Amino acid sequence: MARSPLKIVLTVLVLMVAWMMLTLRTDIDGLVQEIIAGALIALALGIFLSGILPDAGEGNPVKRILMFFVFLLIFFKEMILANIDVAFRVLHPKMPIKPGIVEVKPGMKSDMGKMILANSITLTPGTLSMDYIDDSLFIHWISVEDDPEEAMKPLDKAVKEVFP
Amino acid sequence: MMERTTFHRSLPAIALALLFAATLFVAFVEVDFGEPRIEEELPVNYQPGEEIDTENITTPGLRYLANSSEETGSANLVTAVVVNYRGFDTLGEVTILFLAATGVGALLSFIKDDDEKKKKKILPPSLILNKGARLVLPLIILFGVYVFLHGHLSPGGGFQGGVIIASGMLLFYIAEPTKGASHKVISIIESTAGLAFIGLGIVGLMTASKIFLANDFAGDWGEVGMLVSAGLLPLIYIAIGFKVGSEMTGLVEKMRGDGS
Amino acid sequence: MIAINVIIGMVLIIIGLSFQVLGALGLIRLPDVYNRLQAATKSITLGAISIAIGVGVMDPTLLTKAILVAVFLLITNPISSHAIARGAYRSGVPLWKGSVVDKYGPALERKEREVKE
Amino acid sequence: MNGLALVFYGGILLLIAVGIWGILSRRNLIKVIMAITIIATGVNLLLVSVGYISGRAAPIVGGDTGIDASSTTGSVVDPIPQALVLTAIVIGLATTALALVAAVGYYRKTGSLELKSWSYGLTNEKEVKK
Amino acid sequence: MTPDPVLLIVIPLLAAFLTPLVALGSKKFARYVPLIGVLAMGVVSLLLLKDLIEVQPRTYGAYNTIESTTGGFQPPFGISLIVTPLGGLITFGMIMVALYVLVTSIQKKEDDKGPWFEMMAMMATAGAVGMVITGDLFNMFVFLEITSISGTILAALPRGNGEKGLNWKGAAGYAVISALASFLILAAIALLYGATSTLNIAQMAERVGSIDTFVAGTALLLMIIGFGIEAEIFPLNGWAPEVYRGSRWGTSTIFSGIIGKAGLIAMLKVVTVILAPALEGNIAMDILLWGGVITFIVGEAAAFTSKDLYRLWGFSSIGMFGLILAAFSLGGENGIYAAVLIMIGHLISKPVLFSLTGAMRHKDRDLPLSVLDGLMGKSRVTAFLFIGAALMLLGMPPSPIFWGKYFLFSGAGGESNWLLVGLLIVGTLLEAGYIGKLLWRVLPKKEEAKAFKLPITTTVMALIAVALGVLLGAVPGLLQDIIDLVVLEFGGAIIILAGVI
Repeated sequence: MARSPLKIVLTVLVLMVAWMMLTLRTDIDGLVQEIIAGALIALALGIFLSGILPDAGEGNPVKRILMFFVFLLIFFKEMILANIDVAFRVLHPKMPIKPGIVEVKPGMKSDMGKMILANSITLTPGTLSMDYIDDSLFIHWISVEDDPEEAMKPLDKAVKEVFP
Repeated sequence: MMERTTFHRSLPAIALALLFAATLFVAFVEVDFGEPRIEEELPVNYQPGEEIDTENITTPGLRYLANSSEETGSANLVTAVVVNYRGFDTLGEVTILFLAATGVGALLSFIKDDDEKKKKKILPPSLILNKGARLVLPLIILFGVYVFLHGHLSPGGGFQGGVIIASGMLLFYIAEPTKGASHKVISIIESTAGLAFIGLGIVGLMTASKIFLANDFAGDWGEVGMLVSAGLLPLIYIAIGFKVGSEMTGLVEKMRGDGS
Repeated sequence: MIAINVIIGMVLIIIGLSFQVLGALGLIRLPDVYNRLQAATKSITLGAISIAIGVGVMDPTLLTKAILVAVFLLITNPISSHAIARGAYRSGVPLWKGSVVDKYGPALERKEREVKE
Repeated sequence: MNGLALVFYGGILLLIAVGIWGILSRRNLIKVIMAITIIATGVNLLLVSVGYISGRAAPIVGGDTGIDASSTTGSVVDPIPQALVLTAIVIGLATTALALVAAVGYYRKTGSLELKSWSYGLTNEKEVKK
Repeated sequence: MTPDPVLLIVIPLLAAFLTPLVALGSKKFARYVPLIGVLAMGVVSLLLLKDLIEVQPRTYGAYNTIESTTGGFQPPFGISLIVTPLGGLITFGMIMVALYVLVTSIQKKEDDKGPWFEMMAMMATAGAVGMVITGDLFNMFVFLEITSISGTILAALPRGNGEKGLNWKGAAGYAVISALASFLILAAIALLYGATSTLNIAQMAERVGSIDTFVAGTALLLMIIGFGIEAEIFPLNGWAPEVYRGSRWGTSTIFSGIIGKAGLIAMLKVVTVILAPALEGNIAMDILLWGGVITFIVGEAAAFTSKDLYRLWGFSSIGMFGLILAAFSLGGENGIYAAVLIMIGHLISKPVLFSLTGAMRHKDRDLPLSVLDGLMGKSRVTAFLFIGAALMLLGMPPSPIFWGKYFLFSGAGGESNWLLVGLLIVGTLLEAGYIGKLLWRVLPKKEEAKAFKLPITTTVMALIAVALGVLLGAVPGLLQDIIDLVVLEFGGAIIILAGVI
């Protein structure tokens, strides 16, 4: 949980963007006031709270930010597929389900990566992450296949690129 | 069997409660729902936007509507009422919360003493919840700050913002049962914010009007609708935000410490 | 003439609502807590995001706030359903009898024994 | 009186009646505290509905409501009850927190949550033993 | 120089916010912060009282008031504080009771882990003062809550080691019942606001004449139940004996001398100024009168049968509240004189009795009457103070209560209200019965008595109080000026009443 300068800068930037999204307005005077206030608050919060943020791993920041958008694309595609999948299972008269809890070993080391992976798994077809025990992720799967690792591959890889 | 006896015992209670509610209902029927009762002093056929003579208005609600923007500089009239017209009430309200938080801490210290502490060894908190809470905590606090800083412009204010911050801290406490802000820091923020509120009130006693909690700078700083406007109002709401945030956090923190 | 953004917004809201309905249906039809959470989480998250964005599109001044709401939902919804699932499992809610495999139970027991010692 | 008033006042006063019934007939402290919070909710709703004016906007100038500062009169609701409710909610919260702490203390000392004996001092009843 | 009445509220709030800060540094020193706060309040209220009698030019009506507005808006748009003669007098009396409690408990044995008792005692006083002097109905509710929340905390602080948990029982009961009271009052405020669209008490009094009788009657019912709970009026006082029995003597003193009194004055203010004019005839005042008399009889009867000393004093306080309420609602010159004098006598004698009782035992047990056996042999000073205060409470001359009862009987007799006179005699006889019983026990007994030492602060403060009581009882003319002003104040309210009829 080191407080590297880069981390503080990124935190402040993200908070600043969030502040501007909350307070966006059209008149210049008001906008300037909001920007100044937002900068001060984001700076203070970033310095105080960047220590508690989860560890995001090491790597080239520019590349990681680009990969983040790639991950988002994959993620949204999977999420929409997931919903169609749910619709299919729920509306199907026989309810084709074969549930169970399986174990996978994700490839990334950083806490942030593990958390994001678990969250995205919850939102992708047929899966719900239950818990991490000693680096292995337990997933409730609505129709268990033979090799869970194989099915997780694309998401795991995308997340690992961003948060190694 | 049990159910039956309780039901019999509570029959008089039901009757009394219904009688009470019926009395209140008949009384409230006189207070027509949805009627513009505060506008009795307006001229007949009044249209919104028309000039009115505020000198002759004696109903507080109506006069606040007519004059609030000039007098307090606040775009949110509820905030104008809470912090300015009825600021004294709000001071009392903050004190009540302060007393409750202090009292809960003081009383729990008596309860805890008599308790043999049985610390059960439990599994560490889930990694996903823990890291997720850490990730969203700055965002929640930012949102809380946004709400209390814009109390004079949009719905919300010091109380709401403070409660949002405290709920963020509650999330953090759930995710990290053993860590958290220290008692001392919370207590210092709490007291300082309270003193700041009274200090802002005393500013009124010092400046032009010589009246406690007067907002003498209402028109001087900024126009209505700007972040910097409404004189001392946002400053008071910032103090309230800090105070409520720290008090609610303290309340949660103290109750958590008891383990019951 | 209805503006184009209003139509898009309406469509998004309708899509969101239909996903919400599907989620609710899943909540009723599926057999146990974990399966129900699966359906509920996915549909409710996407449905809510879709409604939020739809509102943002209809009234562009709210768009940035709507996006912020969507981001918040994306982070917090899966976390909370994970917490419910974990809590349910640890307080002894059984899996559906048609479940084929449960690797979590043994691992959890092993871990608890480790912690106690 | 119109139908809306019936729904509002009737529902709210039913809420208050439920709370009063709870206080009168329950002896368990936690249930009594729950009844108190129900009454608090009812009274707060009552206060808000007293200030409501049908068809009017929230009392905020500019921004999302788009109401001009000069034409608030006649187009927004009465702001005073909303301010009062803010205070009343906080007070209800403080009261509940303290009552709960007292209940916890009582439970720890006597092992019971029953408020059995309000004797007016005419009898010296025995305390519940732990 | 007239101080701003708002200082009466601002000073304790400042002290309260400072106390935890100081406690972080030194817990011992933090206990003095509330004491200093109350002392400053006492000075302010003394100056106000002095101005009420002498300096302040007459602003409106026939009597003096000192007003203060907050927030920079004139009433009814801002919240104002109005110190009337009765308010000024009661404010001063309540602050003196708080001072007595705080000074006396400096040498205390309870382990508090912090200055919480002192802080809450001060805040209860501040809330009570606010209730008495505020000119705004909702503001009164806020102060009522400050009082009842600090009252709950005070009631829950254990006596000694708190082994039987009586304190929690009393506190839990009080918390629940006072919450119910405050929400009933809030409902009444909602009703009155809906009917008059204002919260300022004076403005509401002007407008209330035109509202529906049923609305006014319901508001009256809610207000009497709500404030009656705080003022321990029968049958709304089920919580009170438990609080008196389980808490410390300081808490009991504050409940009987400050919180209950404030509830009583607030009820009188609301009923006489706002609600009585809206109802026909004298209904509102009659309800209060008979409620007060019944409370007096029930309270004294319960005290007569009580076997626990703390509870006995609690019931006797309840009886006194009834008597004061009855005297106020009887009205007229005699009634007001009686009410003010009885109130002063009660404010002086009860703290002495509670503090002496508290010094006898600190543990969390019931205190049987037998602790008094042979007190004369154990400690002469304690016994004399005890006898003095008890006789003063009963109304043995020289005592303000003697004069109070004299005026009360002449008032009731003057209106040929013989039922009232009879009931008052019954109550007084009951009172004489239990006080005689106690005094009989105090007399020296043959059995060997263990020496008993009274803490020095208690001795000094009790001596001062008893001396003051004797002085005021012997020369009641000292109070003439202020009571005349109170009579004018209530005469004003009655004139409004007559105007509507």
